[in-house]
Amino acid sequence: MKVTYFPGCTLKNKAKDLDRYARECAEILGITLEEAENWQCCGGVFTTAGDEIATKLSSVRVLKAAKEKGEALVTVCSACHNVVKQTNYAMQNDRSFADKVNRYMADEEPYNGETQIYHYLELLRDVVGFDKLREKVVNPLKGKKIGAYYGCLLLRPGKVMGLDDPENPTVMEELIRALGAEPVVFANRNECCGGYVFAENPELAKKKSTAVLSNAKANGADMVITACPLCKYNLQKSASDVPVVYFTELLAEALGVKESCNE
Amino acid sequence: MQVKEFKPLIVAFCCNWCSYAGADLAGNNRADYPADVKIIRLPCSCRVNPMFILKAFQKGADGVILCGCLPGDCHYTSGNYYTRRRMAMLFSMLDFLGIERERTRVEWVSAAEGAKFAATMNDFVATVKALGENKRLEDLRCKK
Amino acid sequence: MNKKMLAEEIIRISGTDPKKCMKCGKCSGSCPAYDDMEYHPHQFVSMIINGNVDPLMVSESVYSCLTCFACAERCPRGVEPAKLIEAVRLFKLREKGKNRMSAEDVSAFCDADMPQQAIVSAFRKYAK
Amino acid sequence: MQRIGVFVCWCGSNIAGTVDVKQVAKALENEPGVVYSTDYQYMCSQAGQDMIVNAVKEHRLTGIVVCSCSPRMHEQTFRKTAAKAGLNPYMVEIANIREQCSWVHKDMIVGTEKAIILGKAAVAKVNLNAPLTPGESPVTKRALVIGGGIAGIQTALDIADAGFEVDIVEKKPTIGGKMAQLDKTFPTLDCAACILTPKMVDVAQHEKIRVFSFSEVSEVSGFVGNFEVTIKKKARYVKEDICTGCGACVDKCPVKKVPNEFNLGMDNRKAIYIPFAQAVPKVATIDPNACNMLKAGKCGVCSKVCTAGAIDYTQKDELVTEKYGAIVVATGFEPISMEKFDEYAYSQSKDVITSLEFERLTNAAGPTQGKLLRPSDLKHPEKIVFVQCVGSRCASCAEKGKEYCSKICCMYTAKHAMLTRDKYPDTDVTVFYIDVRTPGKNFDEFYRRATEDYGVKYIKGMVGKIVPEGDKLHVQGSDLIANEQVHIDADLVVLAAAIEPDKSARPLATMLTASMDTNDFFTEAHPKLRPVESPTAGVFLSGACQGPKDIPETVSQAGAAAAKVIGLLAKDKLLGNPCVASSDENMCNGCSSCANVCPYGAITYEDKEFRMPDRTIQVRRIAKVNPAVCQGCGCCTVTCPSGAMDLRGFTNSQIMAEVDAICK
Repeated sequence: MKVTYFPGCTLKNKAKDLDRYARECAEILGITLEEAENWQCCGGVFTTAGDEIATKLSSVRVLKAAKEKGEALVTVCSACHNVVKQTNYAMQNDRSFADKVNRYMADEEPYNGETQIYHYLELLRDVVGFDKLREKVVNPLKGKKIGAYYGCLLLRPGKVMGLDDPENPTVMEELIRALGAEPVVFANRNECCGGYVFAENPELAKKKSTAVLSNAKANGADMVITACPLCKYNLQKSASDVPVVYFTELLAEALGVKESCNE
Repeated sequence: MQVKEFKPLIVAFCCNWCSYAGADLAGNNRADYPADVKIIRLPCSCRVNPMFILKAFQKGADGVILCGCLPGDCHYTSGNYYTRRRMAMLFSMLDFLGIERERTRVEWVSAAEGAKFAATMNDFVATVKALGENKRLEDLRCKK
Repeated sequence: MNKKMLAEEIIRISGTDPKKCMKCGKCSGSCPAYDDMEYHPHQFVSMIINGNVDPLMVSESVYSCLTCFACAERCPRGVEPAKLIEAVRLFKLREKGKNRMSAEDVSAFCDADMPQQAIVSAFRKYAK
Repeated sequence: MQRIGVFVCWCGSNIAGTVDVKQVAKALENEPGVVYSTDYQYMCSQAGQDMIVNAVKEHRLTGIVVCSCSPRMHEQTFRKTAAKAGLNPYMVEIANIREQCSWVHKDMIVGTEKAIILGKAAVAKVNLNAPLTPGESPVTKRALVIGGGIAGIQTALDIADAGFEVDIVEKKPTIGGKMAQLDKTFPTLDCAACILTPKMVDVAQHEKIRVFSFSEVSEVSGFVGNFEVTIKKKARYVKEDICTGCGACVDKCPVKKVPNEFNLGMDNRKAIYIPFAQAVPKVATIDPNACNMLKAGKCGVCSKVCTAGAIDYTQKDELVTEKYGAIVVATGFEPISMEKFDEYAYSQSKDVITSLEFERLTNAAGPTQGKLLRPSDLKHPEKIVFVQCVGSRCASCAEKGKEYCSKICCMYTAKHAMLTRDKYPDTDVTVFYIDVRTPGKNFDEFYRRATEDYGVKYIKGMVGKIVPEGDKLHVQGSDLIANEQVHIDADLVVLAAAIEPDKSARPLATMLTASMDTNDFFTEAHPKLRPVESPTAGVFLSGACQGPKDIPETVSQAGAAAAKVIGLLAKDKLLGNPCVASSDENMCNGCSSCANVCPYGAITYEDKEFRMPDRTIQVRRIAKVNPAVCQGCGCCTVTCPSGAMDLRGFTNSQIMAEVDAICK
């Protein structure tokens, strides 16, 4: 299966790990991530205001590109995923917004939110299936106790994202289990890491990140995984010593391709 | 030549449980409204076949008003919801036929709303008066 | 623009209806940035309903909101305070010369590990 | 051709003041069918009525038009007068020339003109009237109560005490319902079992009451006075009439780890079990999903120890069909699932519990024998946080919560908080509330006592997040009055979960053709004046199946429903309203449109043979209206595409004739 892949700015730069492992593992699982041509930055944050058009156009372009190829669109970065999915939802449900966007783009065929979007985790769960993934694991992560940190962007707003139960998500826990490790559920897994506020108020970001990791540690996690580069950044700056890695790194390790990826 | 004042002919269909009782209450309270309004009592507003309304127009009525219980208060639970939908259909049909939609009205009047009944009738009669005689649908053969 | 119009404009931009609020306080019970805000999520909602927007326009609170959407997700009435806060912030930023951050500021908080996404997000939040 | 008499009433000066009654009588004299027309001061007086009776006889009248006050006032009077004169009562029509004419118009000329037109319309209608006879149907003098909680129990006892036979169908192995699980009841703090179990015993011993426990209604047919109900008695693998409830089988059963539903899974029961000590009937039940004998054919211990020989592994579900005159729905409520509210960490910590679980924890017959110990480590909790409105008044997401107020939570939370402080004064108890709603006799006083006398801390605000960490629950909430965010490290959190109708209610409503609201609560025939009747004749509502209710309210509604049932069963025959719909079988094409809009389920279809002009026989599907069920709204008549359906007393031609008369 071939899908259109939207890596986003960070995965080309500071979060190369997230990108490299994701592509390699997808191949093993029978999915080719074909990078969208001429993609532009998603914008980082979805502006909820209905009258903001310009900041959402780059997302519409990549969605449209996937539609033209007749493929689903896959993202790995939580932020990209949030922005693209929310934009698509607005294109489907907010008539006046969609009209304005289509008029602005002035293409022949209007876009009305037809593209199917998967987060990489959804791809694993809904397309590959965790049972099949389990079969492909060559290096089960036995004995590791891993906490899954979702943050906000993957889950909220729940109605729009539809990725999982926003208060009790399970997709990463299932992934951890499929890779042979033991998931550690902790309540702060969907609490904010501090987000972009670190730029102005690093203390606040640090406080929030510390609360997340200390809760994970108190519940017995040796390690925390995330899908978001900003979360990872904030968490690593916190006062806690719990290691934070991208979920794709864990996946690559279990599938036995971590070394080859780094060559 | 003396111009005779236009007295519109208004047919009001009222459900027995709410709006007819509301009309009675208007009477009890001596709330005035024009004598142009003639009420026909029905068990429920949903008993009104759109045919009745068209028939009234054909026979020379200048306005038809249909009154039922407030939504949610129908004596038969859901009758007025059907009325509401049927009348929405009828309105679009009247639009299509070119009959001014102001000549037909649906109002919800409860048994406690005598004053509202009278006010509604005053308003409706004034509206129909302003529109003038109904000539589009009336059948001259039906006129005396 | 008078107070009432300002409040109405903010409500329009936000796309939510603050009148649905039943004053339960779950937004402020959920907010992770509560202690760093002068006005708290529930106050945003009630002040906007009452047309009392001026204090919000000059408050730093809009920049403390993490836009984590916990309040919006948990609000039992679908008021989504985060969207109202966002609307006030946008309203401020859209005024001429009201950008809070410029490219020159980036170097002040930038470090070697910082993901690009962080800078992009910060720009979206602090500048138009 | 009718012979119509017109009687114009003066109503003293009420009508005659604005309407020239003589002129009205004279004008109507020449209308088609009118053979006699007169006026009189008070038509409704004895003399006026006698005048009508005499005129009917003298002029051989077949129809009567009375121009008088509203038919809502005196239609019945004049119908009786007509009957006295030997006429069919439905041959009377009233022209409302008082409320809708003389009282609202001031000008004599205008008023008279309108009165004449209204009179003409009435005459036109009577010309098309046909004699109508109300249908009669017999009444089966037995009642069925569906649901054996306090609502069903009270209704059944009240009906049975009036001398009628009652059957209770209860889906669980015992009656008692939710009330049997409660510890104390507000606002008087009686122990629930102390006031409920005597009533359960009364039910068991009442000669007029039969209990079908572990049974469900599977089919309902018929109509008011004549229901036929099929009851499925689920196999309990124990012969109910032989079992003595001694409990020897339960003691010896080797399967010990089945979650105990009665204690909401907080402890275990055996594969063969009696839900609780005071169960009615006190009979054991085998859980086929847990029993080794039923699953694998190995064991049979219970059968060996049962000296009465009551165990029967071969028992099958059994269907019983019974006849009833009235049906009472008392299916009750259940707390909603906390699955979608994991911001409160219900799935993550055993120490986050619902209020019903708290009832079991404090109940002397519960899993901790009434000692307040938290489920995770059986330690005494020192700090308890109660959260109200979990899922109630939640309009943002239908999957998550309920838009309505669950009504009982404020009071039971005050009760829990107060009892905790009373028994364990060292406990720190905090309640988060949005509003405290205590409208009820002695209710607000009760809540105030919780704070003033027992020192329960009430915080106006809501909890946003609960984080279990170590052996503490970190509670983060808002205090709107202090305008601050509060953080409490609690040992136990109790969630006041919203309540919703029992899951069995929806399929039951379909079987009964009883209507429900969007929340699956049964709708009442009138929200104020007929609160215990369903719009479907013969179906009555008792307890929380109609809306959230506390025990005092449930019991009063249960009694009210019983009174309505008794009123129905006391009749030998039911007289219907003759103004009902009927379908012309020659025009009906069996399209089902009418049945789809009928709010009462009065329309059914049958295949009928028709003899065609060419002498062939054709079978066609045609609509049949059950006159005992039809309430005569007429919705079906408008829906009918072929015009087969008409409403007696308000036929299409009658209404058209009125329109004609008015517009002429």
